[in-house]
Amino acid sequence: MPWLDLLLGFTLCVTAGLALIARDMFRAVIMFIVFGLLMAVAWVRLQAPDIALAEAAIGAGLTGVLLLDTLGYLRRPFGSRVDNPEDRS
Amino acid sequence: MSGAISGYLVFAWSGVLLFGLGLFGFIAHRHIVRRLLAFNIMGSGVFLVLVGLAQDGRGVDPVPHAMVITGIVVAVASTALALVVFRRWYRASGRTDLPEDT
Amino acid sequence: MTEQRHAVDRASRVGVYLLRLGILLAVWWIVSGSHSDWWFGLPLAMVAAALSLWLAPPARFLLRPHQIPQFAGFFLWQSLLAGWDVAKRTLNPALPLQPEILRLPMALPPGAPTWWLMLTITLLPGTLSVRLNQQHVLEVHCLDARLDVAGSVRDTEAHLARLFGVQLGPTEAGPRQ
Amino acid sequence: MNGLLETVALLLLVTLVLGLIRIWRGPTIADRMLAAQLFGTTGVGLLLVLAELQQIAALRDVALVLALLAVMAVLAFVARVWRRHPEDGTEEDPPA
Amino acid sequence: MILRAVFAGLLCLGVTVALGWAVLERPAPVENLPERVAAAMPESGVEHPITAVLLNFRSYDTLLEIAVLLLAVVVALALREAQPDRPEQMGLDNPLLRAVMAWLLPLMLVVAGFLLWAGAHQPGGAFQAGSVLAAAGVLLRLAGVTADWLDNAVLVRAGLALGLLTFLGIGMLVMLPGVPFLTYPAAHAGTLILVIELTLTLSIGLTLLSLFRLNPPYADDPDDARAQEAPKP
Amino acid sequence: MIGLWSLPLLFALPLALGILSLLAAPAWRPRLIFIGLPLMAAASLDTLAGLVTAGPQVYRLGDWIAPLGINLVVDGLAVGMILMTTLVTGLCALYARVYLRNHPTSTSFFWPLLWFLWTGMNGIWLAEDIFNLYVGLEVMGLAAVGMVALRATPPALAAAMRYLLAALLGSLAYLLGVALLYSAYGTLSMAGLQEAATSNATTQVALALIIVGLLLKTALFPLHAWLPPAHGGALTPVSALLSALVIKASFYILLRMWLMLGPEVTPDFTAGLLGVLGAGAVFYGGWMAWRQHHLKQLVAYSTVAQVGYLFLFFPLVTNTGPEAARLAWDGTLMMLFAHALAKAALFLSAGNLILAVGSPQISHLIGISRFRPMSLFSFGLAGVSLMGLPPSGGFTGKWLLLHSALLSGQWWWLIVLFLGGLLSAAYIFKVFRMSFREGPQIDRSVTPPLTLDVVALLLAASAILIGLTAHVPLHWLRLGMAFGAV
Amino acid sequence: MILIELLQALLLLAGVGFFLVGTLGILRFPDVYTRVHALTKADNLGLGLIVFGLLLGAGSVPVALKLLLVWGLALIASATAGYLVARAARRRGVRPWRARNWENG
Repeated sequence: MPWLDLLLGFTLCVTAGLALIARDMFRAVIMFIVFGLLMAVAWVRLQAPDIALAEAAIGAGLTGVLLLDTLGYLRRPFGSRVDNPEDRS
Repeated sequence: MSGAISGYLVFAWSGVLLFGLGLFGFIAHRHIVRRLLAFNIMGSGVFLVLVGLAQDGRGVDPVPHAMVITGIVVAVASTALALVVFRRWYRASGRTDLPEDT
Repeated sequence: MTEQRHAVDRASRVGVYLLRLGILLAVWWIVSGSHSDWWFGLPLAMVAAALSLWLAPPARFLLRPHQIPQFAGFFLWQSLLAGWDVAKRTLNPALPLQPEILRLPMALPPGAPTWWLMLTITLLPGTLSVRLNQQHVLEVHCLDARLDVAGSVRDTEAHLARLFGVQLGPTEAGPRQ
Repeated sequence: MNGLLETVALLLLVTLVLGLIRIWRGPTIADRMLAAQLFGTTGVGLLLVLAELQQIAALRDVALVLALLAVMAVLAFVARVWRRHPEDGTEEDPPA
Repeated sequence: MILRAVFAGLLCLGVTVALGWAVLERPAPVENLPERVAAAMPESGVEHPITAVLLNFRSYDTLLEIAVLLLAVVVALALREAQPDRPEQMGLDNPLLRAVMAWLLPLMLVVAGFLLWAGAHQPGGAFQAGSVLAAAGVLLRLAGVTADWLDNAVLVRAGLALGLLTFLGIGMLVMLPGVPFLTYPAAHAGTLILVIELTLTLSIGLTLLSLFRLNPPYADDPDDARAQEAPKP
Repeated sequence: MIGLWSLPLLFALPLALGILSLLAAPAWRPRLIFIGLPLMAAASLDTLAGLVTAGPQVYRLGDWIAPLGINLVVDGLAVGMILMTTLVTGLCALYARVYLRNHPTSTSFFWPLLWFLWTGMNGIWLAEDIFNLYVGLEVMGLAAVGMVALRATPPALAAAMRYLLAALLGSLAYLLGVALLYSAYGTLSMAGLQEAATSNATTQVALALIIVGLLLKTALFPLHAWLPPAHGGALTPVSALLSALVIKASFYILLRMWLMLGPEVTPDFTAGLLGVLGAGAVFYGGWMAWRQHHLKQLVAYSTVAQVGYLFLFFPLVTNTGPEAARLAWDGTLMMLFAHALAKAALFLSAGNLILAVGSPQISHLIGISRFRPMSLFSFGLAGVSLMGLPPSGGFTGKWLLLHSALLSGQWWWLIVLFLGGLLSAAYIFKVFRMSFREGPQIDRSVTPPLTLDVVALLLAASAILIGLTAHVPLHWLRLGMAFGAV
Repeated sequence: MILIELLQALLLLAGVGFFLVGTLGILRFPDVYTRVHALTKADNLGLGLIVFGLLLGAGSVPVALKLLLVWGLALIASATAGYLVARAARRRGVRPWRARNWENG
């Protein structure tokens, strides 16, 4: 059994799902960037280095930056209630 | 479908799931950026199906690879265009979703 | 007078340009592998070298090639220690951390040596450069204040000074917490 | 050798999955960003191992591109997202 | 809202199941396109099958794809002109960052060039090279380095159009002997494809960068540019 | 080989002009049409001449044979669409040149977008490769979205956003269908698929995805929500182009897909379902159009309704006799062409009326009949075709469909045709009633430039004319492989 | 030969181990600054060990140098990223976490 591929496919679905259900926008975008990175690895497993190159530059790079830039534009108080776990209690 | 599952087919199945998940996100969410994320995830799912299915049992096929590269370019262009329009819309209206979508 | 200086400047620019061109050609050779085409690589490296010159005009500091192996050895050993240190702390159930932010005046001259220092100490055991202010004082976050952080930073500074062939400036001894 | 490489690749992927927890838990956005940066480095390692495993030299180029662009997301984050409110000067992430 | 989620869930479940069914029941294809590609490779002018498909066998798709990319920029330009913006927000003007960029960017340029050159015989090509180029530009902006020529609208537009115009021009020029559009003569196919790829790389890089730049930016955070490395009281 | 030069010009020329007009100074952008329009007209007519003299042709791009390379197909249907595109786009361009003078310079980006749109549409009409169709759809779709957003007002931006999301979803569904088809048959060429395709789950799911994706882009009844804001809110020439041509592109692909695969591989109820949805669109669209208070919204909802008629094609050609199928083919295409011309005319004349009274509200049209008889006349002429009154193109189309329905025994579609006509009459007369009513005196009616009125009148007159001379275009349209079965 | 393979295996596994440690560190460490430590140190050592492990099996000099180049770039990237995040955190006034028994506060 191709365990590596199975785990990769599973992780892809998990990151995609998390990116979609995250309530915090920033969390969703970071999950999406990670998803892009995993897609690049998936293309490698599919013997498609050309697509992996494109995905690495685009999916994990430019699209992520565009989305982050948009988040900065939205200027919302992004999640994160505390900076210091000490203060959490 | 006999014998062991090939690695390619695993990704085709992941692609199917990704498309389903993305479709759910695309319909269920109202925030435009989230819908764009969902769109991109759906797109990735389609690309995985395209390459994974075509290669299953037949080996590497350059034609879907080229198609996926084209598809990625189109997806990037669409996403970027959508973000441009979205930012204008956000600046003009202060909303992150579309008006009738409440 | 000014013309003369100009000429000197230009000569040094050409020198720096050629140096960077050489480095970039080496990179081209590394990247493109066994069957590299020089007719494509050379113009490309020339453009890239010009870009590099535009981004970073010739600096006063040059690496001394013969010092590189020694510095590399120091760096590799220290990063091994750094990884080991973090691993020990992570795997210890008690999580023995006593973080602190220290302020260390820099002895290295401003410019490339300082940048190298800031990047290097971030990779070295227990230290992380946080901020450099206009008085040339570096804020360092350390993982465990019980270690001799200032000492190891000074050590790194000495190594870098040798690498760049510069004199260390005067600093007050010890951290100024 | 291939068995070893495959194990290494699998373990690296497991590491990635563990890293997902930090992205999900946060608690600050900077932590999420750091975990994503970690993903980048691990991904580079994974690609290099896969290049050896699958005998595709071009995968090293993919790793190279990934390493070159690794700093971009963090930079975009620091420069564009994690900043003060321009209007009132308040922090977006108040320390509790 | 809940109704909407339930509806979406059911729909997606249905679609996924249908897709799964389609995947399971799929017949084995008769046509073998990879074989045809392999057979036609000697006439394509390049050694890498994907580049051959993208820029020779199915180059018409690529031509239209570049048009899509350009279109996005046209819309961004139009919207920008419709609502003029405050000065563009640059990035983080940090000296260390600049020093790192000064080393990183020439490397990126070399790697982009390599990807372009590699496209002829191994993975790589205009689009990948263009994306790396664009990423270099984005990094430059995020590191707060200004490039005056990017504010020169005419120059930028010429750069945007260059790739597509060259592609189109070559596609039309080769028709002179009386062959269909985009039929490269086998002897010169390699050179023509390289010229197309070279110009496409520049245009794609500039296009992607423009898509990043033309998003309406917010005005400078005064606190960001000036107080960079000032000591904290 | 026909049109060796003129055929690639059909998409290469607008692409080149699009780039040039992007490079040109804003003032020069509209002037490019004086080079472009004659050339495009010549290329289109040359293609028609080639078709008529040499019959249908296949053009092999890059000189590669089909599954490897991309083929273009030149048959009656494709050439018909090309000619209609040239006519409508050309007239809309003339209209826009005058219309946009009073708009901010940022709207001069209309011109590059127009040329790109034209490239995309001609690319679609000629395409024979299903992936190439996807790329063509994207070119056209993004250009259309850009045109909607051109106004940059909040409603326009929201409409553009909604349109974009719908278009993207539609394209992805289409692309997934293409992926499934490729995995099952290993080819992207329509001819190859037609040969190889068999009825099995993969083909059915793929076709279902393709159909749903295209329905979304065509804005058939339950999937129409994006259309009224986009078409009703855009600049007038943009509305005309979108309603007349752009939604026809996805219908056109659907038509070709159906003729290629549909009846053989889909379950029997599919065609009926499409017909029912079409009927729903006719009723719902007509009803909603009648309820609108904004003139352009009314016209936009009228598009939702009129699209419905086109979908009667599917039940009428599936499992019916050859004569009924031929009539349905003729009727549907006649409806398509008549609607394209009439809807463009309706939008343009509505735009003229809005210019005249300075308000988009229908209630503000009171008494306009005395000031702007010509605009109102074009509006009415186009309305005649939409209602399906003789001697318009709409009438001919409906008449042919009616015969086809009777011949195939599916009499229930007659109700749709009849009630649809009544609803169209209701909303057209709603506008007329208002304009002929004598209300409080308006004396500040603006006189729009003559060109605007002339262009609208020309289009409206063509919608009538095409009904009178229907047999000529219908003969050309039957040329070729598209409907070889009949 | 067998010795080299053994060494390679050792290096690769150690590399993975450090990646795991780095990830655990990011999970366990209490605040942004300490997590940057985990990120920059353990991970780069992990990547370094993997690179050296692969280096032993690299067929040619350019390949070996390319591996080193990738590692160098990753080093620069994570050092820069770590510095940027730490600096931004400091400028925003994020206070470093302190151990409870640390009385010098």
